[in-house]
Amino acid sequence: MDVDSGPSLMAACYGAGALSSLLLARWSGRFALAVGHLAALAGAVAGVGVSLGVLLGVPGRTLTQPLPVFFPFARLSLSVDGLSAYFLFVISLVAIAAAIYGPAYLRAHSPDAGSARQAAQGFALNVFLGCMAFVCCAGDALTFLFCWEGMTLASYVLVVSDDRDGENARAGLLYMVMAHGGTALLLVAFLALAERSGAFDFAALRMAAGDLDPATRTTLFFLALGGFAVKAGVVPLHVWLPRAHPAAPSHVSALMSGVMLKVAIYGILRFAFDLLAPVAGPLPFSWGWTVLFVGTTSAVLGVLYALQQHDLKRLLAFHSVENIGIILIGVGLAMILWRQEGADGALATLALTAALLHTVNHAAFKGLLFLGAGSVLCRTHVRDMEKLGGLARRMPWTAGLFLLGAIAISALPPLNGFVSEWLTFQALLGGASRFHGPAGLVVVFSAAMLALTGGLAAACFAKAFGVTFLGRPRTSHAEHATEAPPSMIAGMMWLGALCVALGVAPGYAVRLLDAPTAGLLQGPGASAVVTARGPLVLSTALTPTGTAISMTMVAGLLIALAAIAWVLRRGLQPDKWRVVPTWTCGMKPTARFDYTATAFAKPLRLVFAALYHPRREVTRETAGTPYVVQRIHYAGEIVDLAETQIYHRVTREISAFSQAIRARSTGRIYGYIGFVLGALFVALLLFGVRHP
Amino acid sequence: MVHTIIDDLGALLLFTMILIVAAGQIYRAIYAVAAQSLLIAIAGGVLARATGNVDLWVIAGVTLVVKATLLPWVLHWVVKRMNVRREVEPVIPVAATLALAVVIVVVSFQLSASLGPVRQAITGNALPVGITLTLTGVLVMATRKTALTQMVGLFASENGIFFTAMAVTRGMPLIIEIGVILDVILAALVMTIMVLRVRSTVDADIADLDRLKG
Amino acid sequence: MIGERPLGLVLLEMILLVLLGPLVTGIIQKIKARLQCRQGAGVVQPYRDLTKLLRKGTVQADTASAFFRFIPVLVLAATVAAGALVPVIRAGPPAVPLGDALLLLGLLALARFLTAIGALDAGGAFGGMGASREMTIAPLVEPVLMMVVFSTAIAAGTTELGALAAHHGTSSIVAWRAADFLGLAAMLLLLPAETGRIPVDNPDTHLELTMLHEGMLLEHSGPGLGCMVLASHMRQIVTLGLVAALFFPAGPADAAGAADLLLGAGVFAAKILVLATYLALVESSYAKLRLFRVPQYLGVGFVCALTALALRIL
Amino acid sequence: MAETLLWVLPLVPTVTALLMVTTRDRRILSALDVGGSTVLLALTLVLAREVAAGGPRALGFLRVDDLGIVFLLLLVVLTLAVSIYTVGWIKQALEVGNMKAEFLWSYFALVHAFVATMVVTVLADNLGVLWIAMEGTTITSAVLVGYHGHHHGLEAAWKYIIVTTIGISFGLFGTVLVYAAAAAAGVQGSAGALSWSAIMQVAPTLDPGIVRIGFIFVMVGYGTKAGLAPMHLWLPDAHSQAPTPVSALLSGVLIKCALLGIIRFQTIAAAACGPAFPAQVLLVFGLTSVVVATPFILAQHDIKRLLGYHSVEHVGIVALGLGFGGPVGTYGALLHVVNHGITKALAFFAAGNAIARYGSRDMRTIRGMLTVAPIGATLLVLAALSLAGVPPFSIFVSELTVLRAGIGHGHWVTIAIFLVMVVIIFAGLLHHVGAMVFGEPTAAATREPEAWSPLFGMMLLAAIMLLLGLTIPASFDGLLRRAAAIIGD
Repeated sequence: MDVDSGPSLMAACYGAGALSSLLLARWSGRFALAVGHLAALAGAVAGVGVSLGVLLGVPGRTLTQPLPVFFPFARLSLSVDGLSAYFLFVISLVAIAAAIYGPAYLRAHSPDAGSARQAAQGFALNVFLGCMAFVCCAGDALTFLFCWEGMTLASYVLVVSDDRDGENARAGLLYMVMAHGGTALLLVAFLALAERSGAFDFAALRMAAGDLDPATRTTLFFLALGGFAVKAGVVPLHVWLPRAHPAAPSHVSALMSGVMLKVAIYGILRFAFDLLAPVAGPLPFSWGWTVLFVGTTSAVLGVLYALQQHDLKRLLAFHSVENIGIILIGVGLAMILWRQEGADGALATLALTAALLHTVNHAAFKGLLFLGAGSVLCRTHVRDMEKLGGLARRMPWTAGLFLLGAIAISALPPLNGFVSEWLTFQALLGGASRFHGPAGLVVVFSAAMLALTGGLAAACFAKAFGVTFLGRPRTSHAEHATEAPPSMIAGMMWLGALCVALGVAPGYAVRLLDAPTAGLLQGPGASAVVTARGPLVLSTALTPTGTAISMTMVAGLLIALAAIAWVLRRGLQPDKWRVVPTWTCGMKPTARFDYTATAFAKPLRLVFAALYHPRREVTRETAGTPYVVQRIHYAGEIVDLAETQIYHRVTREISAFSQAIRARSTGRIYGYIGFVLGALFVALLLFGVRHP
Repeated sequence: MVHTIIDDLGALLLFTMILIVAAGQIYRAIYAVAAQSLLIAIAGGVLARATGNVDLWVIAGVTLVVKATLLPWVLHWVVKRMNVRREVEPVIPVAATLALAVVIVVVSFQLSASLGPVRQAITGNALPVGITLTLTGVLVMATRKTALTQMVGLFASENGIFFTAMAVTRGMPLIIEIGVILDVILAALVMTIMVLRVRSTVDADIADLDRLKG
Repeated sequence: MIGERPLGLVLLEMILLVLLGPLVTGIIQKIKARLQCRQGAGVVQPYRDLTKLLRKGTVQADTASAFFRFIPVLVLAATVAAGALVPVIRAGPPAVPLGDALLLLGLLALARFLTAIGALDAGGAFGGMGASREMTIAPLVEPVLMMVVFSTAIAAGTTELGALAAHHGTSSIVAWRAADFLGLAAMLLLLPAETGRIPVDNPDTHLELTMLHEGMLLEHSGPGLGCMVLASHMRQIVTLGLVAALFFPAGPADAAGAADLLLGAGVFAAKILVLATYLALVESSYAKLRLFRVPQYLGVGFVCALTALALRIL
Repeated sequence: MAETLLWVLPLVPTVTALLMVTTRDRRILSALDVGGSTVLLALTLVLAREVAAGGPRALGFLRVDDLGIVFLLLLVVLTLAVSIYTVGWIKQALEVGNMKAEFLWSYFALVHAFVATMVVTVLADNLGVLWIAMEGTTITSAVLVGYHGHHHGLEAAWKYIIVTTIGISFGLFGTVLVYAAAAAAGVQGSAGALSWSAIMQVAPTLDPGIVRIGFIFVMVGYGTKAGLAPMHLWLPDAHSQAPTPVSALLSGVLIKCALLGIIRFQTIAAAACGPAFPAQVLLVFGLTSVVVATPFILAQHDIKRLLGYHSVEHVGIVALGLGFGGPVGTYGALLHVVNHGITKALAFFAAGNAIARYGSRDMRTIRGMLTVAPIGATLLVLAALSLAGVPPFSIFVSELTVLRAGIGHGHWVTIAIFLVMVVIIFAGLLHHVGAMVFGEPTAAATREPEAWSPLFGMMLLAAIMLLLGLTIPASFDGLLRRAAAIIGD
């Protein structure tokens, strides 16, 4: 099967899926849903095929296809180079899981959904996947923008279509508006280049960017960065993210959090290293440092806010902010180091490798976690952890897979999260030893922040997993939960397997990174830098001694030791095995003894109080004397600084202003006439007299 | 020769305009606008004799019939038929309106002075006078509350346009002028109907309605 | 070129650490007892406890899930695996790519994470409390540890402990620069936190006001508890070994003969002994901090580490 | 052939209007309505082909070039869509009692008279005729605006006719001045001095001073008719009070006809005083319109007023495109004229459906439309998204083109303000529409199934909207290019 026909095959699958789910819905909603998701699955598989074909094919090969002339003023085309192929690969991996998981979830989560809604969801899902895939494959600005907006629009439809709750509509609104603002920035950046080149295709834009003056170049970069940062959910532009992502159906949340944000990363890379990059010499100083800074900030703030969420999906959404931050740290470092005299290509390549590897890793485990949260949701219809608990005994598969994802996202060995963070650390170390003075200190500081992030993530997921799945069920929702249907488990299994594989044998994934890294940085490929000592060993040859770890060996060691310990434990133990209630100082244990999420996160809430502005109110009902307390009611919440300090203020000001204006406006006709007369008068004074 | 006559007529037109602005009673405004139209007709005649352009005679005649007699009569009839209050109700004091009118005069003369020689295009002071009449007419509409005064203002400002149009060398093409006048009549008709309609349905002056806003 | 440590040696060192782990605890307890003018239990007491636990039966909470019984095993495995990364007898990078400081910290974090999960599994208030506090302290400790590691690693350009040790090997105390002293200070401040001792944690009590780590072990029993306890011994000696490798990398880097190996072992023992004494001194001369004072305490360590880095880089 | 079409075209709607007088039966009237519009469309297509083949044609006062064809096409397509929509709408209006069966003929007759005047406006070559036709549109449409006869309608109609008549008279003054300049420049034949094509021959030799003042008068005058701020105040009143089909015509076509008037004079002014001057004026008015419309869109409760203010914004965008100038800017402006016409008509239709269903124009009572009228709600959302400039809908393309021109000419400040306003307006619009479409329906909602003929008319427009958003056919592109060349060269 030829790779060249791949894109058209993909388009065909997604298109067919979209149409069929529209048309078949009249006949049978369920059937339409199934067909739509099957088509999506086919499209995703085709996507994997195309991307692998490009990534493992002839090095430096770019797959280009002209599109029919839709607009006379622009030549549209697809072009799949290493970078595009890699992101297409990531997208398709998660898309497979979502397509497997989707139908059963939608049926289980909203059995009463009308056929119209199901049609909309099937349609939107296919459009969403297709647009994401083709944003990365776009060979010109116009295709990029169309798919970009199509992506936003489709995901918006999915968000608002999930249920008729007003909350979703609001979340969708915020999402749509911010995305639109971002697109406006992108529009300006693209058009400024297109105006200079007179054409829209990337090759022409590249040429046009060749002879930009530094100021314009940097302005355009920051415009684009702003546009993509909104989509990527970088602090403080993240406000929409924790509202919109949880509102969508869970497999769509997985796609939005796991993949859609990455498309923004793709855009940043495309602009920084490809379109706007100067012909020779390093990137302007300000670019990389800005990206590094926002990356670090997003990582820390993202996880700190995630820590205080009790809504499972919202918590996961905030973690996406964190992980995007981690990716951006790598990207920023690569931008700083690229073509720096003194720095050989290896270091930049290492940083970029770390970023790209974390991209796929985050896609895998975040997808897995959202799917897990989804199956909890569709069985209990509760998103608030405080109302869950004890699910590990009721949905063991879901629990196990969720735990896997939790370990992975907490960057703990031997799973994939650790690998990419390790690489990021190595890159930071290299950067730190490369830069002397404050710059180096900044690099090291962001390394420390990265460590803090990892620790907090671990804490957060100890809470998320523990409170949701362990202990006793706190409500009847959790009491009567049952295991999710097999197709959903299968979808999660796929991503779980990816997490393990990418963690234990990352070297093989690194091979896929050769094309993008070498193509983007025109330096050594990823595997030349990272897996010089064989695919099973990750090594950084930054110094003669270098550093090397073998995740495979670590995993083997762990398994062997665990086996030994297990034998030790079973072997020495006489079969005395008693099951008794938990020790609660002799009282009869109930679910109320369990530590709640709020309680678990309280110490950190107090440690970082300066950031949270926590608000708590405790009302106690006493029986006459203050010493006998009958009931205590506790309510606490924390605020998102960006939200309260920026967004609420701005929206309030604007709407107040508009109200005031509107209230002032007169309905009297002589007022109208006065305005006309005044306009004429002013215009005559302004333009009437001849200007010398 | 013609220039001087046109200029004198222009001065008279300005005077009638001031009368309209200053008119405290609706009847006076109507009479003033009728007089103004009469002056326009005279100007048409003068220009016709000067240039020997037959069209201008026709136009002068039509103006005399329609604008100097018919429309004022209609307005008069309306005012009598529906017993509206005779006083015009100024939005801002008449003195202030007059001051604004003066500003308009100054600006429009200044403007046409800045144009340099337009003699070969437009006769005499017709341009500044025309601008003044047009703007002041609209000014009257913008500063009066009753519908009829606004119609008066409208006719006044159209007189200004006509004056300039006539003063243009060789006048405007006849057919156009006729069309314009027909449109004016039609508009006046529709407006009158509306005024009467509102007066009959809700007993209010149509120009006073201000439910629609914002 | 420094001689590499063969796989056999690495495993030998690991086993050595496992065997010595409880002893260190015993020694610390003994010293503490003496400092408190008590006779105290013998230094081999921890071994006795362990054997006793391994022989006992298991009592499991009825709410615990299937994960619960695997937790101790995994925790022990992770901690022991961490032990494989510490150079004990000889400096120099291992022949097999196992020796990275970040990996070591990662494995310790994994053990801690699993412990917290196990504590939450039984679903009592104590477990949750312990887990919550442990997971509060840990994120604050890890960045500082990371910076200390970096402060030495930047010079060497690697985070491989063996290689670091080899790189430092020549430099003795007299050759130290200010950065090293500050780094060591930070490390010494962190040591009690990482080993779960006063003034951050109190290993000797299950009193709910003071406990962190012990609280998480409440629901474990018998061999399971044994594994957890062994794991905490192991964690302690591994941490000490980390400090030794980072700051006192004495011991021949290219030794081959048995005599050298013995010498290395002896030197290592001496280093561990010194650090153990330090821990004992601290424990018996300070009171436990309130939980919300701990961040300030760690903040001092953070500043030290940051200054060390600054001195190293600028 | 084409010459005959020139005088046949205005005749078609006139005759249709006269035929209306003969009958009282609703079905026949609707049939006449649709039939007349179809014939008009067919003839226009023929004319368009003729012109595309053989260039501009002139006949007396009338003349048709590619520029005119663009506006003519928009006009006739919308007329047909309106006719189709009216079939179902009038039925419903009769049931509710908004219309009286015995006066139905007058409504249809007026609509077609209105269309006839607009056709003349588009085809007029003689600037005087242009003015007469423009005033004609005002009179006919004013009667239509006040057609319902309740005093809100009359108030709107009064404001509409008075304010636009003032504007128009300014326009006449400007015309007179340009005529004076042309006459002075010695264009032969007294009527010739008013003929646009004749004036364009000698435009560079005109007295720039007079033309300058003339253009300002025309800009403000016809700008009032086009709804440019700050002369726009009548527009939301009129467009919200008129019967829905008429609103669609007013917003979709009429203000575009006024724009055509402005464009005609812009070309003259550009030739006489240099292109910079009219561009400057257009930019100022365009930006003012975009900025002024924003707060009123945000804080609006009446759905039709909301759409009215949107027309103000979009006319502003067209003016900006013309102001940015150059082939790209003009092309974008013309494309935007068409796109906005189609989309806005669709939006008004959808709004009309919602109003009919909920019996209120207050957006706070329109809720959960998606459940009671899924198709209508979807069309409303599509129209709103297109108005907000989201691909793959048509307006995105034209806004992109206009933006491109602006960036190309380096109007950074204008672009910045424009984009900020567009995003804010987007937020406001989506907020309103989202609230209307999603959520639980209010008690006011009638649950009867959706009538088909309105939906058909809307789907026709939606199809065009989507088509123009996804591609620009080569023939249409050529038309626009030639039209832009007429303005821009």
